Amino acid sequence: MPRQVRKLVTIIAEAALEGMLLEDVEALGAHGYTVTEARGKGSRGVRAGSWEASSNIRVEIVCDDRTADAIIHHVEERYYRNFAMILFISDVDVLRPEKF
Amino acid sequence: MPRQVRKLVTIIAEAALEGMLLEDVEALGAHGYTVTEARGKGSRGVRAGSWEASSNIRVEIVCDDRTADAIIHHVEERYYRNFAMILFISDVDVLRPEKF
Amino acid sequence: MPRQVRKLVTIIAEAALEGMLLEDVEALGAHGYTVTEARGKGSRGVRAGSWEASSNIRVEIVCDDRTADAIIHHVEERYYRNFAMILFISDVDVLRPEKF
Amino acid sequence: MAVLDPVILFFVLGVAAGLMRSELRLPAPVYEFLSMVLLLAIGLKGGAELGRQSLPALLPQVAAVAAMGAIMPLLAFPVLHVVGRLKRADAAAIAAHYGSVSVGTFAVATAYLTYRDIGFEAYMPVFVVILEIPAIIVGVALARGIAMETRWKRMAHEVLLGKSIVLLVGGLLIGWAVGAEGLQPIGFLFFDLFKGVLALFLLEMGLIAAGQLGSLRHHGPFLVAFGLGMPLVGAALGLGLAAAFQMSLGGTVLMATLAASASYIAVPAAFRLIVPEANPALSLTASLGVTFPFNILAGIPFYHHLAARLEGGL
Amino acid sequence: MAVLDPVILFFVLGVAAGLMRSELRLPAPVYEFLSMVLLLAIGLKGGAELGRQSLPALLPQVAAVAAMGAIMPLLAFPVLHVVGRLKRADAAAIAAHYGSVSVGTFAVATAYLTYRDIGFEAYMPVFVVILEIPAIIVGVALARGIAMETRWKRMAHEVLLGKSIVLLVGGLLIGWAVGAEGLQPIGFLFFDLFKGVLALFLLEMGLIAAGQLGSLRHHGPFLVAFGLGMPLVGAALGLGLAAAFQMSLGGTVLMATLAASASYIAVPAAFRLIVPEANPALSLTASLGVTFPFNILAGIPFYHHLAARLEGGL
Amino acid sequence: MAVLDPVILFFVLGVAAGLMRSELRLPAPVYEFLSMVLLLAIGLKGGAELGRQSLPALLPQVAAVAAMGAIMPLLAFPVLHVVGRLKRADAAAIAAHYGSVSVGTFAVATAYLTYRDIGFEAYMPVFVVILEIPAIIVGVALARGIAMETRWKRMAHEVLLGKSIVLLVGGLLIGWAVGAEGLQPIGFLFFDLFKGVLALFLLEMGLIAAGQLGSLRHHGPFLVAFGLGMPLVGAALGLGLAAAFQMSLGGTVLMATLAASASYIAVPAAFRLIVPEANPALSLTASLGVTFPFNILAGIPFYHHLAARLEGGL
Ligand SMILES: Nc1ncnc2c1ncn2[C@@H]1O[C@H](COP(=O)(O)O)[C@@H](O)[C@H]1O
Ligand SMILES: Nc1ncnc2c1ncn2[C@@H]1O[C@H](COP(=O)(O)O)[C@@H](O)[C@H]1O
Ligand SMILES: Nc1ncnc2c1ncn2[C@@H]1O[C@H](COP(=O)(O)O)[C@@H](O)[C@H]1O
Ligand code: NA
Ligand code: NA
Ligand code: NA
Repeated sequence: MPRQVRKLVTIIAEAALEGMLLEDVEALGAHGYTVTEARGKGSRGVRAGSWEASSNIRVEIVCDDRTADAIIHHVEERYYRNFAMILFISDVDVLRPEKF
Repeated sequence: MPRQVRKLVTIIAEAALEGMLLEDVEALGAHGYTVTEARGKGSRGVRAGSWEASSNIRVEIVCDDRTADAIIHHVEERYYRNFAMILFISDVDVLRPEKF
Repeated sequence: MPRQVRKLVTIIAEAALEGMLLEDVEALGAHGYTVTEARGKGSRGVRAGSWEASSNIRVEIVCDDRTADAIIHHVEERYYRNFAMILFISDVDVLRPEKF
Repeated sequence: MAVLDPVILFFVLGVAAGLMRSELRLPAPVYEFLSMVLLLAIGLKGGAELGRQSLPALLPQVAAVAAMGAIMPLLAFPVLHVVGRLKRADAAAIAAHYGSVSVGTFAVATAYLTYRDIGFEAYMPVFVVILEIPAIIVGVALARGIAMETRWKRMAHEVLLGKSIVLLVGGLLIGWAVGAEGLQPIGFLFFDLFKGVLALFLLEMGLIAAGQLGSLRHHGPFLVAFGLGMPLVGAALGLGLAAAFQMSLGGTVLMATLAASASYIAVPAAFRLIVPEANPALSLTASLGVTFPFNILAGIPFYHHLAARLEGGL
Repeated sequence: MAVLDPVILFFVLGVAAGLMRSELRLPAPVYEFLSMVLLLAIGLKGGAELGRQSLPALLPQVAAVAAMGAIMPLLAFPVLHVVGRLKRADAAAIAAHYGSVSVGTFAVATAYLTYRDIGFEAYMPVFVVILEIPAIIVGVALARGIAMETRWKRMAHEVLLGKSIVLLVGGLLIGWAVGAEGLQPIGFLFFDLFKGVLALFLLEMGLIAAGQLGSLRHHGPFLVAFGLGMPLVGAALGLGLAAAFQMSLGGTVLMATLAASASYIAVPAAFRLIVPEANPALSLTASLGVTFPFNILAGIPFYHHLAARLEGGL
Repeated sequence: MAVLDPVILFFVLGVAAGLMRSELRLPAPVYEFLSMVLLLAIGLKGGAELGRQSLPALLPQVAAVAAMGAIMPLLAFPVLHVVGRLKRADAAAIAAHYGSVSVGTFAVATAYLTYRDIGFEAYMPVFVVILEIPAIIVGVALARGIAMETRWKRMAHEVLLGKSIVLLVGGLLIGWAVGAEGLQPIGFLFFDLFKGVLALFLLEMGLIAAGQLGSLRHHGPFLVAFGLGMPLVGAALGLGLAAAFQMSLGGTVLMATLAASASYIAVPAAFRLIVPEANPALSLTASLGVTFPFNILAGIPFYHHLAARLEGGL
């Protein structure tokens, strides 16, 4: 199969956001997402994951450029100010470009 | 140490595949792999991770180009059609290229 | 927001290292890190994650080039010889470059 | 039923919470832990009783039960394939689910009987083990034919060494080796806590079942009809078998329940690897979304009613 | 106190281990599991008792308790906003935490009373449920005003279908449906193990509380003062209410404890999504780092002392 | 042994399932939870008994036990380094494992004795704590010499604040503070469930031990010989010490078992950070793959036999 380049958007955020964030991501056109449990430290201190209020999630979304831009823009507008989170983007090769 | 470029192959797949997939990955020449528990959503619906049949795994393999190609080809042939899964590839720098 | 390129340093290491490693990473200038639980296989055999001595952690650090180099150098010097671990580096785009 | 069985109400709570999209969920490791305790408890109890039985005397029953497990998928398959127009692999997979058993349903039925002080043949867990396997073999053969290059070896491994069989058989053997008295020191965990553990397990099962209900819409009324009808066919077979072996009232209820129940652990796991072209959403929707709730809420009392009439001389 | 309550000592052990930076921690899924058992147990016990009550007779008390939950944030808000100079959103959030309740604190208080053989109105868990909600509504209104485009619907969902409410209410309903006797088969898990489960839960609470102490330094003495003072105000209200309704000694202690306690599950979860500009570090530091330990270690015995004097005719 | 101890059979089940490559495994958080309950239970029970002892009278025994813990690695090291030709660090690490103790083995031994109604000095858990530490210090000194820039401070932190010591010591203190009667409300969890929890714990230990057996092939027969021989040396020391202090039959068995057992939690964790050049595969293979199963299956009954003969006047 021919490979094609897509965006991998990775969001690490406080677990409380999960429901809202994933709804938004889908609404913005992503065809899927993957979530893993995480903990960490950042500007808002240690988030040790020992209970809900201190847990993070790590969300990955493989999508096309346009969807990536929409997600990034939305997260920036809506969540950056008030929530513990980071977001980063990279390029990945995929085999079934129509899937993402 | 000098850095060298290797492939990072990331596979997100239903947990039932774990045993078979990892055996194959090793047989195809990978020197190692890393697994984390995951959940998510894709073309086959929500996989919430609440029990085995709905859990995903996220497998990472750092390897040379040839091994990456072998893995990608094999996964495509063998698993794409019938299993919930995605695969993507990117370039990463490593320090001990002989290790991968 | 303008995007800027930063380094994503990923370290997969035996869980026993967590405390020491994260202390070092912070001391070397990282502004944050994210940890997920992992298992895997490599040159030191299977690490199945069934109990502490056989568990891995997967640490991600988004940082500038200088910090990445410091972390890489330190890990190489201090941990490579005696610990089960791998490290790889890639470029990622971030939105709030001052954060990393 | 003079009073409601609290254990069932936990299932109802789970379904309700799931349907209302509550964020409630049992952590996956805890769910797995509770399942393990249930499987071991069932095995241990059955094994302790086995010690008191003459094993050869059980052989005919074991053979008959195994045959029943092999026959049920053969009955179900044409219905699914021809009437339901499901693809060969899907029909075979669903058929296998219904030939096999649900340990959770069995546990609820034993709790149901204990709650009503109705005794039963204590070696019934042996039949749970026996029933797990033949349906898988028949199902795979239905999907692929016998002359295939199926990976039978991997299948044997998957089925015989799957979590549930190992725990059931391990429990049986340990119970058999130490006897009822020998089990006493571990009885607090495996017997006294049994119903509490079952309650929490059913809470999560309710949440899972509610999750399956969503996919019912996609798969149409045929699956619902099959998921309600097939248990009745199974129950009839089970009642017949129990009558043939002159089992007690409780044993008859359990036999009907076993036959009426559909697997959602061992069979899906095996089919995923051996017949991966079968769509697991179909079989799990039927098994977990329709048959499990039906058996728990209505089936078991109904089989009880039937068994009582049967005993009463019809 | 003739003898020490072991349950409290587990909390102390957790705090000590946390302060000495031990690596001890309860795995997150286990902590969640223990919380679920506690919530269900409290609900079940209260529900079983409800069956024996005339519900209409309880309505005035329920209304009064709900009013108390709405009034407490109104008392706390000006103190936090004006005296403490906290931002509007932060003041509102903290106020809501203190108007609501801590189920963990309630559990410790019931253990405290049982340990001393002091009876109490067994329907108290109903008040736990009732108190969870009004403070959140008042707090959100304080933060945003009422005429806002607040997502009330999402809030209702978050609050009413949050894990703790579902388990408490679910437990109440199941307990009410089957009655005390019906609960017996699951009593080993939910009642006999209650104190052991509470002990392990408090061990982790101690570790979490110790973690919060670090952030106390940043947030200055005002939060500490508020975290110690507000429970006393709440306790006074609770004592008054209990006196008005002529509750028993134990019920009076529980009412004071409920009013004195501050939420750390339902309220933070709701505010995170509805009023995200409120800094959760502030409210959790006060609630978990100051008020929870204070109530557990000193508050409950003190409220007991006060209630005894009140009963003794002052 | 009139009857088989079910607890041991769970270990056998785990080993068998592991060797047959079953997918069975206890989720990691559950394994951790069960370990925590065991450690706390052992501590609590010992602590409750401590209250009845005159502590000064125990001091000589404590000192002797600590000395034994320091001497055992000194005996083992030359064998490992010279006879076994292991690298200095590896020899030191293994030596330290065998000087320290396995809490799991101790728990099985207490279950073994209780199962046979054999009493023992109830303060034995104190010795478990005492034995954990000296061997680590001696082992590190053997690996590095004393005049080193070893990070003693980090080591002290790792060792003294490691999970197992904190739970054991915490349990001891709580038990000592509240006494046997005070522990009663939490006794269901920590005492009644003890054997069931131990059974599940041993199931997972069996799976882990089976996993270690694979690496036995790589490390040759020397490790096996050492893993079988060193416990006997330890047991002899333990028996001698118990005789010197005129301990009861049960106490003698426990003392022999403690000395014969090898650490697999505290020591590996400490060495990983302090002497990381030691290969953990070597020490864990010996400790978990050889010595733990040996002690569980054959050692404890054998030490019982020896202790009985010793008591009987030899
Ligand atoms: N530089 C970083 N590298 C990796 N992860 C980070 C970094 N900064 C923050 N994080 C993660 O993002 C979460 C929220 O970050 P913050 O909003 O900065 O507190 C943290 O708990 C970490 O898990
Ligand atoms: N676009 C996507 N981005 C990230 N993860 C995805 C995406 N699509 C699917 N996945 C993951 O891959 C799993 C299987 O996908 P699927 O086969 O499409 O159902 C899902 O459960 C997700 O965890
Ligand atoms: N080639 C690889 N690709 C991905 N992960 C690896 C690879 N090699 C090693 N690992 C991970 O790093 C851990 C330590 O590796 P090692 O030091 O080689 O035993 C393993 O347990 C794996 O989780
Ligand atoms: Na069936
Ligand atoms: Na309050
Ligand atoms: Na020893």
